[in-house]
Amino acid sequence: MKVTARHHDGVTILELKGKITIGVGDVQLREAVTEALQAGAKNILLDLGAVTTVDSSGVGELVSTYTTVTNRGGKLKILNLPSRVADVLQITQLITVFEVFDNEAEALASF
Amino acid sequence: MKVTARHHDGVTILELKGKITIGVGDVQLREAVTEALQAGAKNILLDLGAVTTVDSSGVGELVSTYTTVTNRGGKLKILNLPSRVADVLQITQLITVFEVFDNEAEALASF
Amino acid sequence: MYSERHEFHLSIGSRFENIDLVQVVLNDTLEALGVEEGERHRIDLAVREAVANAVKHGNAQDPDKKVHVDFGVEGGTVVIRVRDEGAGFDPQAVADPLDESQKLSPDGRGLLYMRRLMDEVTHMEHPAGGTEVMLKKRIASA
Amino acid sequence: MYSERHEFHLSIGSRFENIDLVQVVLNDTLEALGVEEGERHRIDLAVREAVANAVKHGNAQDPDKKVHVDFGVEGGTVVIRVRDEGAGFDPQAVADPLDESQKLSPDGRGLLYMRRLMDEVTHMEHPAGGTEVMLKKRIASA
Ligand SMILES: Nc1ncnc2c1ncn2[C@@H]1O[C@H](COP(=O)(O)OP(=O)(O)O)[C@@H](O)[C@H]1O
Ligand SMILES: Nc1ncnc2c1ncn2[C@@H]1O[C@H](COP(=O)(O)OP(=O)(O)O)[C@@H](O)[C@H]1O
Repeated sequence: MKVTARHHDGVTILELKGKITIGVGDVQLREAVTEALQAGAKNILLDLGAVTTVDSSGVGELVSTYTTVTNRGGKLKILNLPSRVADVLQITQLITVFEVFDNEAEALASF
Repeated sequence: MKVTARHHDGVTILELKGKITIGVGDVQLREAVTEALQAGAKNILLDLGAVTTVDSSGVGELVSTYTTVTNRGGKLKILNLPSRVADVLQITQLITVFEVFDNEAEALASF
Repeated sequence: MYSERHEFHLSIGSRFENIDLVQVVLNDTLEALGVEEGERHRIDLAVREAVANAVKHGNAQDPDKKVHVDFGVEGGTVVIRVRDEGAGFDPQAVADPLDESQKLSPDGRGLLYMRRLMDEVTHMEHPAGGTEVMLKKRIASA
Repeated sequence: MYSERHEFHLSIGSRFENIDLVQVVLNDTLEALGVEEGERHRIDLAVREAVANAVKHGNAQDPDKKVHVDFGVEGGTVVIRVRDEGAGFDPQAVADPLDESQKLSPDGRGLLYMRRLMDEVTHMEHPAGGTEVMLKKRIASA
């Protein structure tokens, strides 16, 4: 997995690429989010457009990220949800937890 | 493995792509050569430029092809020899058996 | 099309990185069987969950313990067995991740994924010890 | 870099098509170990020859007989064992493919390739029967 961070209007955009899976991708996601929060980020937009596989550990990490950001008074939203990842969130009924956008400008404006 | 046949000035050019390996690629090479010979071909130019792997069965098939074509009074030559395939022919000292070209026009003119 | 001859056994050390190894062989085999990409992805995910559980819960990441993966096709059905060398567990005792109290839990979704992605999932205690999960999925003729 | 933990065991049915399965796992594992492409290709070729012989000569393509491939790293050296369930043979009795009389032979080059592509190649009779070829190659640190 590869994570690239960008900042726009007080929102930290994390672009994820590859597999969010146990032992590797999930750890990288956690590290990227921790780093962003330590750098003062409050609102985070996760761009999942280039994510190919998410397993249950990846889903767990997405949920943890959501909880952490929310508990700190920020918001976590998702930009670009590949259908395979949507299927996985659907199965565990998490699709409704996340606010999902497929247009970056709209996503940013929503925070 | 994929084989494409072309004809030019009485020479049949067989372009091979992929792996000439046991049970699959070697069989396809044999079939393509048999077909060309049955269609009346005498001289054959094997374009190996897009070949990625040749194992000992592939080498054996190249040698058989050489013998068959030569015994029928024709010539078998090679166009474009990737270094990995050259290494393999080198190990069994077959590199000197085959006439190798890296320019199609020159190869065709040599028959 | 679906010959009975597509099968392999793979044993790997208990490391998460090795899950990709299983994936690579599995994908190659399913592709040779003519299974389309979306279906391959679902089977891949289910097997990932089974192997991850074997590595994490079964073998507790003990590098000397192995995870054994068996792949076979029986009359149009893909059968994958994943066995670990752990202490076993009771799948019935596992909390339901769809329960409202579990909704935002950071874990506990693996068994559910396996069950939803495959046609049949059975956990058993292996005679040699450890847990064996059997995953079955009917594959459509290509 | 070269941890002792990169290892796998793969058993496949005696079909030539399965050689690509071995290749796919092997390549993935060597890549994870940082072995560069040219070197991976040489190891791949040697292992192909060993598995092809196991399928063809050892198991005579009997679909009920398996070829067993073990991969391990021991102190910077890749060690691959390929075992079949055949009757065994005497490698000393095999004709030298570099002999002028063999030059245009359609076969008989596999053992030579293994020996030239790897650092060490040993054939032995396995206690369980069949032939086991052990292929060794030192790999450079990435
Ligand atoms: N192979 C196994 N060996 C022992 N325990 C297991 C095994 N697989 C699953 N479990 C138990 O079942 C629980 C639920 O597994 P799962 O649904 O995959 O979620 P998670 O792995 O995220 O906890 C695990 O927390 C573990 O206690
Ligand atoms: N695993 C094996 N079991 C039985 N015989 C073998 C095995 N490997 C090699 N041989 C014997 O050694 C000979 C030489 O093998 P090799 O050099 O690979 O060439 P080829 O396979 O083209 O004949 C084979 O023809 C066969 O008789």
